[in-house]
Amino acid sequence: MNKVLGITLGILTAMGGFVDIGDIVANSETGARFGLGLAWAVVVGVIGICVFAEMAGRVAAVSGRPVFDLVRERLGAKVGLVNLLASFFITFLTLTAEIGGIALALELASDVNYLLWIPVAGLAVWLVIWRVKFESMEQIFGLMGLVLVVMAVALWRLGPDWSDLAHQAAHPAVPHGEGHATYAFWAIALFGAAMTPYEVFFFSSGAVEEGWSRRDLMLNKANVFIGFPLGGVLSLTLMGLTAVVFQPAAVSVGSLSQSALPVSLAVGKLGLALVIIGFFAATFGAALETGLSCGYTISQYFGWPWGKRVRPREAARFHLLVLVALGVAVGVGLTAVDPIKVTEYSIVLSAAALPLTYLPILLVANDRDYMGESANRWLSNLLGSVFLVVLVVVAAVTIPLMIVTKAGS
Amino acid sequence: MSDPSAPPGRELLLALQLLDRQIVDRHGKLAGKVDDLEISLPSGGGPPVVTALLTGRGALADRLGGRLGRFAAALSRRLVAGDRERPGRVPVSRIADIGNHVTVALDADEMPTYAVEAAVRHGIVEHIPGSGVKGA
Amino acid sequence: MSRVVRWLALVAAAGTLAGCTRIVGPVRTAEDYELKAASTADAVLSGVRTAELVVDAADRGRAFASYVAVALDDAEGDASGAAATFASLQPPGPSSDQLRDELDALTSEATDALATLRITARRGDLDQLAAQAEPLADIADRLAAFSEQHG
Amino acid sequence: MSAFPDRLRLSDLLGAEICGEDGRHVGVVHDVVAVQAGPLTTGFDAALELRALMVGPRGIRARLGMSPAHARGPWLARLLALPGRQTDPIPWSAVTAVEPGRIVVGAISR
Repeated sequence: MNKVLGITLGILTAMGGFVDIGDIVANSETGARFGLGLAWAVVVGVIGICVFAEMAGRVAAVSGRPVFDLVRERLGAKVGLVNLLASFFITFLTLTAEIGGIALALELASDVNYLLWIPVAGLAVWLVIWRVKFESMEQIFGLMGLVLVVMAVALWRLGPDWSDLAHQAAHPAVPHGEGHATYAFWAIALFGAAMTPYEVFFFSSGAVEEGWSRRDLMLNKANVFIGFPLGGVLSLTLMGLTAVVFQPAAVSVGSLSQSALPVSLAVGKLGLALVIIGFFAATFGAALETGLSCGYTISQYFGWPWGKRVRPREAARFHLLVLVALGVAVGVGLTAVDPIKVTEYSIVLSAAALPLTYLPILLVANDRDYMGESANRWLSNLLGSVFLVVLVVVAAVTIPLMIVTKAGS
Repeated sequence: MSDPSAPPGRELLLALQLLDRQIVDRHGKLAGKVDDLEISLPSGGGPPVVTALLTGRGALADRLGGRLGRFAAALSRRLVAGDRERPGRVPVSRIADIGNHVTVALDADEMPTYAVEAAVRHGIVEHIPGSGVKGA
Repeated sequence: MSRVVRWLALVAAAGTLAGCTRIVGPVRTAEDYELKAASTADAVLSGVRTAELVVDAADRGRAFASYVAVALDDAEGDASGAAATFASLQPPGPSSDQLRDELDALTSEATDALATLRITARRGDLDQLAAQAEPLADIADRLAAFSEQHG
Repeated sequence: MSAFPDRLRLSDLLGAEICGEDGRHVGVVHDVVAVQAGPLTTGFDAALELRALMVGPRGIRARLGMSPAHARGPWLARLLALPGRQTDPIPWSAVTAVEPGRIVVGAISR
């Protein structure tokens, strides 16, 4: 039975990890601004995260060692520590954005100001991390997020000119009035939203939490190649919706309420309710993942007991880390910093920091001592190397682009 | 790590295969990392030997050196009660196996790094209801 | 060793700082000012068009009250935010004052209309929205024309 | 084996400079080879004897304290893992003195 449940790890990782506030914001904004001209960036991001997560999941299953345990070993304590600080900061920034996302989703359903929802969201996320079992956590939020399929229904009902959409996606071009730098910035934002590091911290730690072993390697592939592409399709659907509804009306997207509008127009109240529930589930799932990842990263670097498969009192420092991270994230949220802005920075900085954790995993996945015959074969290494180049280039250009385009404005 | 119970004479690269490895106690509980190794000269002569794993209590901080190290050392001094001069030592004789991680024939709470974990457990975590129960 | 670590930390910090503080360059020339006026018009237009779509959804019974109120509030927030940012800019010379007054009139007309809609929606009177939203179409056209002319 | 401190740490050896008795720079310690001279659990401490020093160029890798150049994987990943050219290991028997940050080795039969 555990194997079937294992599938939900992929679905939650996709739902929570892939479709999170970063994807909702990035795909909504780029759809309204560039139509499907940036769809390719999502596709590249999806392939990238599949390659990365499959390797990390395989390494975790075979060696029982999650990402940050290996980062320290492979890069040494010093570079590992710098890597840890950067990855923790970005994961924490993403956690803050996700909690803002939950609050915004609850605001849509209640018309109660999102600031009031932020502490409630923080407490709810902590309670689930503290009390709910790993597998049931996956199923609840993984499957709840599936209601986002209503977006596909909405796009179909809008009856767009499918050949035009396909043409836009197939022939990406910078629309007039937009700078190339801004176009490149948003390509990186989409790529960063699709390939965020915390997804891999969560996925590889989840594999250890669920006690995967060599027997689960097929499950690992199924999880990766079902979960992440599913998230990618939903992101592209959202991009299509805002392209069809907002781009012709020269509307730029800057709030979660706009992201839900196309579904409301196309499907009505039921659709609107479902998409809001979907936004809530996706951001809540992602908040769980980033909250846990705040604990995973530091605990795995220092070798402290971690994870949900042991009683909370047997992983005291891990749970303290998660509690403090959630508390500070709520504090930052309450400063009324715009959650959409925090999200944009978190996905772009994620893109910049990816090589830090990608390289060690690529090395370990090739280490016969560790992996035996499960080491990378030529295809994983070919794709692995291609994405290594992509990640290093993205990391090099992200910060300068962020400055030049004033974060894509 | 092809064969953990390899006959004596098995070669080991200390930095790659021992340093920074996860330490696991006899019940499989995680118990810190190999932050450094203690090497001594046996009294009876012969080549130096690794006499202990060093873990916790600023062993990592000493090794980092530079500003990062001093910062970490100051942090760990504040966190860790008890004598700070001697880093946590696990004699080599207590090592049960060296594989993907290092298994020691000890209980986690006998480990030097346990002090901080215990402080956080008794100080904070145990006061939160449900800390003793696995997730529902 | 600490040199390399210090360098890495410096780069990360600089990047984050630079990214977070939205470096808004001062507006010097009339030409810059005109471009800024056009982009403000675009932003206010976006808020107005969003409101039109929300009212359309509400009018056709496709959205419930709490969502309509929040969506209209957001649209008003975007529009008035852009207008306020532009208003806070110092026009470089007297030649820009006429431009400023023209846009100022247009944006306040828009934000007033959006405020009315938001107030009505918060009261739950969704059926009155369509009537109150009638002037939006004309305001939108004039904003689009302004943006086209000065963009 | 006169000049050897009675107790030191692996981190003292790693990254230390190796030079000949004439002061000639040979390289930097990348790793230390030890041999399990007896089953680990017999309780006596003489189980892990130092056997040799893995030597490599000074390079970024050593300065960053990254684990040795056993990076395996596609050539690109190995390139980015900054592995240094690995020279032959120096048997521990050739070591004549260990000082803070420096290891002096006698004649090595090369």
